[in-house]
Amino acid sequence: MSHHKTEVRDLYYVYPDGHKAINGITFKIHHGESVGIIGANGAGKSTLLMLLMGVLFPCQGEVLVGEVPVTKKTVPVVRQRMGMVFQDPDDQLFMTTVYDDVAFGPRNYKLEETEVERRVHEALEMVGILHLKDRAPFKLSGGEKRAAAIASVLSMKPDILLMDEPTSALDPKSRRRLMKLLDGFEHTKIITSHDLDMVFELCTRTIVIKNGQIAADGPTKELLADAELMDDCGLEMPLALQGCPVCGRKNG
Amino acid sequence: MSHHKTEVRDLYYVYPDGHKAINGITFKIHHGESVGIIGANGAGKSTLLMLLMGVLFPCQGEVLVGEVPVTKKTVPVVRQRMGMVFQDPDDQLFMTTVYDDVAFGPRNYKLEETEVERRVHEALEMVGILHLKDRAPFKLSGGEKRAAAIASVLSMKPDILLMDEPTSALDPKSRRRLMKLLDGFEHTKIITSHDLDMVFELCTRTIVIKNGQIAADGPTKELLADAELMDDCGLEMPLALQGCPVCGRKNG
Amino acid sequence: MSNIMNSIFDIRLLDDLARKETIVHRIHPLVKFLTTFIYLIVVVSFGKYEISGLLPLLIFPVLIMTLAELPLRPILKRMLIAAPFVVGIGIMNPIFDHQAVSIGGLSVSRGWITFLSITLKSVLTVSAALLLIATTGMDKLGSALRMLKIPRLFVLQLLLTYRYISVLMEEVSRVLRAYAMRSPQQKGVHWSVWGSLAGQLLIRTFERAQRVYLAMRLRGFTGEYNTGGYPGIAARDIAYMAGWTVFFVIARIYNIPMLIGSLFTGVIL
Amino acid sequence: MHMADALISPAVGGAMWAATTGIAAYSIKKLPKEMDENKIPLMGVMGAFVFAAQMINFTIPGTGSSGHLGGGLLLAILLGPYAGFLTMASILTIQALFFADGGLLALGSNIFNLGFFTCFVTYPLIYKPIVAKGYSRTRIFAASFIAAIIGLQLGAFAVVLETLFSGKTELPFNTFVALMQPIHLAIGIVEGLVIAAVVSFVWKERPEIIEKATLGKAIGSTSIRRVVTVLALAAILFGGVFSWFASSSPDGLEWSMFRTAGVEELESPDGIHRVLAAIQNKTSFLPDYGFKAPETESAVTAGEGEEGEASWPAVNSGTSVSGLVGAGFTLALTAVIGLTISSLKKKKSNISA
Ligand SMILES: Nc1ncnc2c1ncn2[C@@H]1O[C@H](COP(=O)(O)OP(=O)(O)OP(=O)(O)O)[C@@H](O)[C@H]1O
Ligand SMILES: Nc1ncnc2c1ncn2[C@@H]1O[C@H](COP(=O)(O)OP(=O)(O)OP(=O)(O)O)[C@@H](O)[C@H]1O
Ligand SMILES: [Mg+2]
Ligand SMILES: [Mg+2]
Repeated sequence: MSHHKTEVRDLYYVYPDGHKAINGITFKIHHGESVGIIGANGAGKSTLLMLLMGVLFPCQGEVLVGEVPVTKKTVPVVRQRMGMVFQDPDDQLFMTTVYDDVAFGPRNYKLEETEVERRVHEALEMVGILHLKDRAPFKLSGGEKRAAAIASVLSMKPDILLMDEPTSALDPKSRRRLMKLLDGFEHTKIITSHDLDMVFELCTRTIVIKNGQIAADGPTKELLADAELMDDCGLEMPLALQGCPVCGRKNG
Repeated sequence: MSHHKTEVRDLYYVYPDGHKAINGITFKIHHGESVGIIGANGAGKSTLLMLLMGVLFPCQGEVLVGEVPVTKKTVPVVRQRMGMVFQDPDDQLFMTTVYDDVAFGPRNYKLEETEVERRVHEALEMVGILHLKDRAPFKLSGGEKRAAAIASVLSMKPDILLMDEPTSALDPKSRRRLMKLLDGFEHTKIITSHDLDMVFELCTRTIVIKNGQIAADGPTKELLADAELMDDCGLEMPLALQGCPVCGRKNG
Repeated sequence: MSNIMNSIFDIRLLDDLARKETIVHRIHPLVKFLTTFIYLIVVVSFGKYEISGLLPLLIFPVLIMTLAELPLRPILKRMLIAAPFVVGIGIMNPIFDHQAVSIGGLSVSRGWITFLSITLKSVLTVSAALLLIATTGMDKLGSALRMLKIPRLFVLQLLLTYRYISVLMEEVSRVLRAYAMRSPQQKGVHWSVWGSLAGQLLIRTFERAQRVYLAMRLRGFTGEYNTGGYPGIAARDIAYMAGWTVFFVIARIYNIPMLIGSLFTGVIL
Repeated sequence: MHMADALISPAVGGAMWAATTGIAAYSIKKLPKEMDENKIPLMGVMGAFVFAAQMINFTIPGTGSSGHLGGGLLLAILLGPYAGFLTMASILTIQALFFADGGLLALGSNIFNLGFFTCFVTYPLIYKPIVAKGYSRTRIFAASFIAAIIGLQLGAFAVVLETLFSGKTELPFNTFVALMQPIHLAIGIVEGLVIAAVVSFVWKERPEIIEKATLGKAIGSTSIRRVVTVLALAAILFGGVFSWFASSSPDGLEWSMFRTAGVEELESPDGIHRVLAAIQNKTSFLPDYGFKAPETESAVTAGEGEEGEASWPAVNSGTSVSGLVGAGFTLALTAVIGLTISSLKKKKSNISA
């Protein structure tokens, strides 16, 4: 299924104020992979996601989504394939009802209203909040908002799901529910997070970013257990891997 | 040191829209204790903190800080003893430099400028950001902002530190640094969080809230290891206690 | 502070009420909107010495409130809060207009009549606006505006403002809370902090707006605001509007209480 | 200083609605096409910001005075006059609906009073010329401060005019002006200082937000001709009306205004009362009371209005008695209808439950 491949070739990005946020990144993500992108605050994770989505355009290098290079021209097509879930769901839920929010994307692609309705129902059911469809987003709880934000992206039937810190501010149960939901999504997933335990459970592959460059790229289980690498990149091993109070093991 | 005791007696709070957020809570926190307040989204943790700080006033019951009941009249005195760190440091830093922000509280208490300066330096040193004192707070990174927010509260020399979700959005290293910092603070600490691993490491005592009532109150190590209790309250055991990849232990 | 909290409750309350399912809620939003407008025009067209003629018009809010099963208390509370300016202006009348009028043998200053008339009009107009939103909701009202051919740019912008009001009010109230925490015994924000406090809030808002725009663009937004189809106007909607309009016009032309009163006094005397 | 529905007459309300709609339509047309899509969220979210920020209480210590953030000018500075005006319109619409500030009929006037003067008078004529020479702290401060104060003064004066033209309340013009203008000067000074502080801060930290909005293509260059047109309009509106008032005798001001405008008579029950007196006499079961027909004002001349005025208090007591009885009966009937329906509803829901 090479048409869903996401590829980044020698990417550089400099913010207008001169800050070099991405300094030569190259990787290839295949269809169905779930990839965690981790790194310290300010490493460049969010910037990388924006380059993938065609929100920003690289100063050098290119991004290819299913063989199509992401340029100003191809962006509308590429975006239909990619869905991005923001860190703050309030930024993403801008309509007055959950239904309208989830229908926003499909309507913009000029689908029939019956098809729109089908998709909205499907998406809301998938995240388990069909009963909230007529509610106003500002009255939802944090977890419900997050679910609605995901539904608003799922209704566009993306092949690739990008998420920026999806578990922040959720209580442990809601976090678990979200992780289960994401686990069930069979397309490509690219997730950035400081919740390394979530990355550990959800992603088979991890890319570690440091100062806008790739510090490591490989199987999650290996990278996250590498205490030295983690420490070097301003990170820490997932808590589940750290000292076990039963067997007394310390630091992996 | 009974004068730093914080006591809550049969507290009830109903939001003006009729939502019963706190339904009969009673506890006593002694000087120097570090207490975690945990519970699912919407359990009433933030509401409880606001009642302690005299931001909200109870509909029934009372809050006593060092034998003084918190009322509209006593609030200025009580607040000098309590420092609250908000979930989003952006809400808390409103001056143009870190120095001014940290000096804001002491200046309002009409202290001598030399004393103000002493306090500011002390507070900034304590959180390790003295070098940032002339920077604009809104241009700092997430972790630095959090530290500045804590310093702005420490400069008021509180006997009791209240924090609402202090570790959210921090990368693992910054989170660890913050935890070390809090561990060094010898006065009373009351912390609400969904980061149960942080509570596990930092608090000796935990109060579990469910639907505005106390579901459990006791030593952290016992409560957080009680899988049934955690599950019942929309929580989960800390990740460090869940399945250890080395000894293969499952669920505590 | 409590002011902001109350405003958040008000918006939430009205939003909740608008999601009820009653006969009134089911009436077409455009029809409700137009009916309210006709009502308002009729109410304000009464002169400044009018009281009795206005009374029959009370039936409109009363009927809507009962049929839509709306709670009386919060709506009354809102009306009182809205009153100060109107009362402030109204109360000038007894001062400037002393001419005495005799009503039922009692001598009353004409200014007081004007004052009463203004107060009554205030009650009627304020309740009409609140009831419109409490039985329609902002989203449906938006679609009514679209049907009136109000440009979509304006409607979308209006809905966005509505959507983000509660987000930003909560943000503002958190900032004020943090401020109050470190400045006991201050009623408001000290001038030395005006610029940085409000300015930082503004910059954050600006950044949020950019993220919102980004989120919209990522979902295919190109400046077009696509809504679903509009519900059609049914016979019952037309009947609703026609019924009320006829009543309003009758109430405007004939002083109903006076008719009733004359009938009564005529019978009794 | 929201104009309220209860104080406005249909004629004034309608006229202001027309004016506001016209300006709004013009503004929408002027918003450059390619800027639309990114401005919409900015307008929406900024509108919400102004709404929320208006609840912050800014105080000047020691003086007891405090103020709030004024919306119109700030929005014009941030978004340009066209987007600023439209945003102000939606803020006021929401306030009218949810907070009963003003009202739906008075909405046109409120948008005009708070949006037009700031976005289309003080912004282009005061703020822009001052900062046109280049941005500096002092210029930004002076520009926003002066523009805010004058904008509010104009708005307050418009409220006075609209209220008087509506004729729903009895306030001599000079008293009203003497009351409104100084109060709004005090409010305006604090408001001006707040706006100046905010704009200066934002300019210092994120200059592009302030500079782009004012100089960017989004607004288009304000041609000299347009400035002159706006100036002339404002001059006619205010200079003209104001000097005309000033030249009349103070006491007679109000009544002469009503007579000239023909607004008061339009609604005045007294004039109509006389006109319809003859008809009433034929309807015997309605002793001595007039139906009021709203559309008969053409028959009423100014002189009759004056006379009607004088004859008003002479309404005979029999009429008032039937009025009072009828009023009581109407109220009782209304209450009975309300109570019956709600108790029926309760019963129904009890049965179904
Ligand atoms: N608009 C901007 N202009 C200039 N520099 C920017 C801008 N946005 C981000 N940066 C800088 O680029 C770098 C990368 O930022 P980015 O937001 O991608 O980090 P991140 O890895 O997502 O961090 P976090 O974990 O805190 O979300 C940071 O140093 C940041 O300060
Ligand atoms: N201003 C408000 N008006 C009405 N209800 C409110 C308000 N603030 C909070 N609530 C409700 O009170 C309950 C407790 O809220 P609170 O914010 O204390 O929860 P919390 O435990 O802090 O949750 P979280 O973990 O999500 O921060 C929730 O059900 C919430 O919806
Ligand atoms: Mg990021
Ligand atoms: Mg909370």
